[in-house]
Amino acid sequence: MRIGVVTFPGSNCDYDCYKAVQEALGAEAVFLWHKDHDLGGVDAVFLPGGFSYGDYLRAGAIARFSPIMREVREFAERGGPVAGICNGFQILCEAGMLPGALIRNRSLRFISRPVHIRVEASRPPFTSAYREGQVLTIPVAHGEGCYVADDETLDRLEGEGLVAFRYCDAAGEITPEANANGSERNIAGIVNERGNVLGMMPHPERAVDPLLGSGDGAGLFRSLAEWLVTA
Amino acid sequence: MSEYRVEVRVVPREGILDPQGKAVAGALKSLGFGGVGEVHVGRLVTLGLSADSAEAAETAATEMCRQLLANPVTEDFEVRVLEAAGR
Amino acid sequence: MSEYRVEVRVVPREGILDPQGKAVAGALKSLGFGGVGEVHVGRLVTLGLSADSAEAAETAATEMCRQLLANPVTEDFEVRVLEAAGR
Amino acid sequence: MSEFTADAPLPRAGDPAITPALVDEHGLSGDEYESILAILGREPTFTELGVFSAMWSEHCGYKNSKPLLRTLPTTAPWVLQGPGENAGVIDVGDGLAIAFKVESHNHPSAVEPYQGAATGVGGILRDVFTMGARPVAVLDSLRFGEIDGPEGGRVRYLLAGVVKGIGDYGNCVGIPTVGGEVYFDSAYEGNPLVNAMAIGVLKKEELIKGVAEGVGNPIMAVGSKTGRDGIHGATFASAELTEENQKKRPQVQVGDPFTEKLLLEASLELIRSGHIVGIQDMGAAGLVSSSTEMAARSGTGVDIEITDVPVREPGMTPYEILLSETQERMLVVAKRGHEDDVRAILARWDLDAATIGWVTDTGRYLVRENGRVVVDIPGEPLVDACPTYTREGRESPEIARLREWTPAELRPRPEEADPTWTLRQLLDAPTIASKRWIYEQYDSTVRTNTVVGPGSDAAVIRLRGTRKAIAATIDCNGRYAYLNPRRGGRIAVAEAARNLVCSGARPLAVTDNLNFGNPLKPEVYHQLSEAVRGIAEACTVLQTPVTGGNVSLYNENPRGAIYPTPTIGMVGLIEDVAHVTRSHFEAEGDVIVLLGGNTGELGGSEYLKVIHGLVTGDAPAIDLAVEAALQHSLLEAIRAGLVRSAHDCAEGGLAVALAESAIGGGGPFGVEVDLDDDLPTAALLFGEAQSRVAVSCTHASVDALLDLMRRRGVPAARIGRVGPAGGEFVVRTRSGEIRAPSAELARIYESAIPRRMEGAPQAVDAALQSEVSLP
Ligand SMILES: Nc1ncnc2c1ncn2[C@@H]1O[C@H](COP(=O)(O)OP(=O)(O)O)[C@@H](O)[C@H]1O
Ligand SMILES: [Mg+2]
Repeated sequence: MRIGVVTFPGSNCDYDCYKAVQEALGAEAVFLWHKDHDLGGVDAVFLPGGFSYGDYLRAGAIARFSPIMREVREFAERGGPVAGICNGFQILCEAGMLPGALIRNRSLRFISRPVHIRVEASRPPFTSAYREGQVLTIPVAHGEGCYVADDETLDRLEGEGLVAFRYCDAAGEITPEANANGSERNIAGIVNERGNVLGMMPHPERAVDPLLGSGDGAGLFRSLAEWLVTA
Repeated sequence: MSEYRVEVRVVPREGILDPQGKAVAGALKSLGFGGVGEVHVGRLVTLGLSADSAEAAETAATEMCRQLLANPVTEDFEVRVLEAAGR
Repeated sequence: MSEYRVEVRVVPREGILDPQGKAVAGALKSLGFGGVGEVHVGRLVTLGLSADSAEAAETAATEMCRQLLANPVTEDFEVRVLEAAGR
Repeated sequence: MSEFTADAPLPRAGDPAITPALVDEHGLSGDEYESILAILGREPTFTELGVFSAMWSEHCGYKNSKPLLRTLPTTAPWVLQGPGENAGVIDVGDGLAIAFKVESHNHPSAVEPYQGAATGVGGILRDVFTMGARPVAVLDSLRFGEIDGPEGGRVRYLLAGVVKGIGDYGNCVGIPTVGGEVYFDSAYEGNPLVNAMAIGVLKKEELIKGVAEGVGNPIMAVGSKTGRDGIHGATFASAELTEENQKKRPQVQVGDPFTEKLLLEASLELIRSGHIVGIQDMGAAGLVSSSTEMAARSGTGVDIEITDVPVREPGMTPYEILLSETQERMLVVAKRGHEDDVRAILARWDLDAATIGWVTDTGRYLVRENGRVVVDIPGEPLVDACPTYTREGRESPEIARLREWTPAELRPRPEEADPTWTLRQLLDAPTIASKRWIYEQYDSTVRTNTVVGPGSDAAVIRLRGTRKAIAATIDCNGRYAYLNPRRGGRIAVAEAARNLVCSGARPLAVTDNLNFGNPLKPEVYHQLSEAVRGIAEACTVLQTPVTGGNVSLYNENPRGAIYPTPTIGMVGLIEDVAHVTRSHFEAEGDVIVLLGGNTGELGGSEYLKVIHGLVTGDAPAIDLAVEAALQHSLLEAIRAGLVRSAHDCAEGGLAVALAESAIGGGGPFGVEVDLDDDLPTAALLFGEAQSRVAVSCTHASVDALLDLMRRRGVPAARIGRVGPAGGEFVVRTRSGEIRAPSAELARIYESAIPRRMEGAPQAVDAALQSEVSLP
């Protein structure tokens, strides 16, 4: 099992992701450079958090043109698992690989804190190790994480069970107070129709070691590991 | 080839959440400004562009918006080619 | 009292580093757009404003820029009052 | 390598003539100008005058503070690099070392809070990674005017702008901001303080210095192109903030954290590559100070061709290029013949490098413009002959009088009959209240090493691949230093160390930021010299040498000097992450033990300020031997596993400390405490006596804990127990009682700053105006 972690100029969670893959997924992790033209035969790809190209103009707007993104798109079209975390989610939306967009938090402030998210769909390759309705504690750290899309898109995402995570309170209730960044319908993460492309704002790679406050993110990496051995 | 100053106006699409616009409206009211209605905060991109004609410049800039300067999901844009920047 | 649409353009002051403009210029070039010169990214604030006259609207908007919409240290601004928004 | 020419530089066309007025404008005294003439043996050119004025400014030359700084203890077996380098470095074992330093950006932040604070973080990060260390944490120490005061609007704008500036920069570069402090007091109106501290980790063998060694080695400019940013920023930072230069508004420096991130990665790669011999940030006074300091450290000279420096704007003069403070630039001395390897590494990160000169053996600071010499100064005197002054110090009699105040003079307010009311007032005071609104704008968990982030006594960062962690804090109570500078200096050090020990760490070393007023005023110089004396005394007793720091003088507003504010940043080592301890209660039924003795002191307390509008009395007494005993014993107890939580008593005294311990963590917990000291209730509950820590422990370990303290001669008293989550907060004295639902106290503590900031137009203002230049 080899897992690729893409480094864009300005990525700053690439190393965290790399370590999480080794520690929580127990797989070989390799860095993929944004200028690369192949994925070096990896079995899954992570687009990590950070501020690619400074997030200038719009988060993820410039990164999506990196040479590596063509490979990532084709890999995803062949059904390969691709997860975008935080800035990675923003890049996937900008690249049109996931619907909708991430705009400035309603508070206009950057938010950094552990939040509760509810698992909305337990499915491979990324969330099968979780129970549906399970409440996770995972840190968020972003200034542009407010998920928006037009109503049909939102209805379709919900109708087809493509919402992966929602912001919730400790009891798992979906409330406005629990909606960390003001996202439409408390959406914290979504997948594409095939389910092999995931985008989420919270940082599972920061929640794989209880010493740092929570181990709830490990399930995402375990799900992927299971899927890769059976696939 | 002549030099043009092109101005690209990118504004949040009608009906899409505009947290900045909302916040600014609120702030203006609490600063005591009366008669303030809808407020929207967008982006203004100005660029120097050398092209064969104003039309060519406009076509290029429009393509830049499609590809990069505006987000098709959340933003509308408008391109204006200004008088050839004297150079 | 009539309704005006006011447009406020805020741009980084001449000579001040504009990292965002730099990044966008770079991106446009690497996308293969030719002839791109200086790029600057500013803010475009549009607001509905009811005032007695276009002059009054302009005065108010200018004051809004001073107090809120523009940074006196790093930015320049320009206020334009557009045709009374038909309402 | 270009030939060395001997002919003296001629003035350039368009250079102003050197007049006394011009010399004065450059902040140089008549005597200083005389020594310049002596050093050169001729009149300086305009460019040379600029060079001297930058190098001999307070900021670079430490004119007024050097003699005092020499009195600080700076050595210990674990100190690898003391003051004088870009950052101090200490050994933490396992082949690892910690580089850390604090820097102020007070004046730039007063003019443009967002950019001022952002570029402050950028500068301190560069100081750390130019030592070969990867930055792992940032802390910030902030001072503003009264948020509720007449200047409240400006204060909100400054607070929102500074916090967003620090956040946007650190968040983008990807370094967690894990701790800090904020005080609000009218003394800082018009002159906020913004101090930022950065900490980095390196392998001992990868330590590199800012040196220009090896005659013939190329000097390369790396990173952003040079523009006209903040020209004379360094001298500006050393001049009083008057209405005048408020209006003058020197070009503010704009931060580009994205370029900084690229520089960070490229620099660390360069340092490991072995292609370079030295590297330094082009910080204050840009190219001049970096090149002269690098040469001075290695006793070499430099020969720079100014037209080879990549510039952002046309028509820049040598004067402007030398003094520009454009951010995100580094000066690198490469190994001769390795320029292309250096360029290759930088190109990978989309950065350019230009060879702008050479290291020479002439010891001279030589700058050319198209080969023609425009600056030719002997390097050694330029750096070391900077005149230093021991000014006259005299305490202001008013302050001496304030110290004579005693609690006996106090007229209690009727509401104080119920100390619960008093506690509510204090928990709602911005200086005491939760800083969550601030630190939640900082990414505190990126890099996945943050064991304890903001919200406890000190931050804790694990050292991957070991059982160890480092703890860090930054502290200073300027009001104490105002009332009694020597005690204030001692207490700042003692509180910082106490915060580290409460977290399970052994304090190792200090970086200090001396924020003071105009040193030419005898009462200010008195504060400076006395505070430094206090710091030196405490650092000696607590064995925490000073490895570096920063001096920021002329912090004055039209109404006078700020409180003397000697901010102390401190780093400590946790031998085993199992020892990590937090300030919050952890479980119902745990026993609460107070270490240290209560006194009747009220002087300089937050209580006097908030409840009575008084800043008076003497700062709390502090016995450094007692403090040391407390800290050693507490650390011993923590390592023995006897302690569940530990929180030092600081602003607001024992009652606030207990409330903070109850509110945080899994709580809010109820509390059941009885205090039978024979002291007035207000003094007992809210007095700020030093050397006290409120700890909690299990029933099983309380006897062992008390016994250990008895053997160590540390006063320790069992004062109560932790109640159920959501329970009542009850603290009884002989004559009074605090009683309130802990949830209500938590609400007051948590909402104090948000309710003052939410929807405040100034907050929106700050949020907006960053849009143009930063994400
Ligand atoms: N400006 C700030 N940035 C980050 N964290 C902060 C800031 N101000 C306060 N904090 C955090 O809030 C907590 C309380 O701060 P403080 O009252 O100074 O604690 P103490 O009195 O124990 O030093 C600490 O964990 C501190 O790190
Ligand atoms: Mg403190």
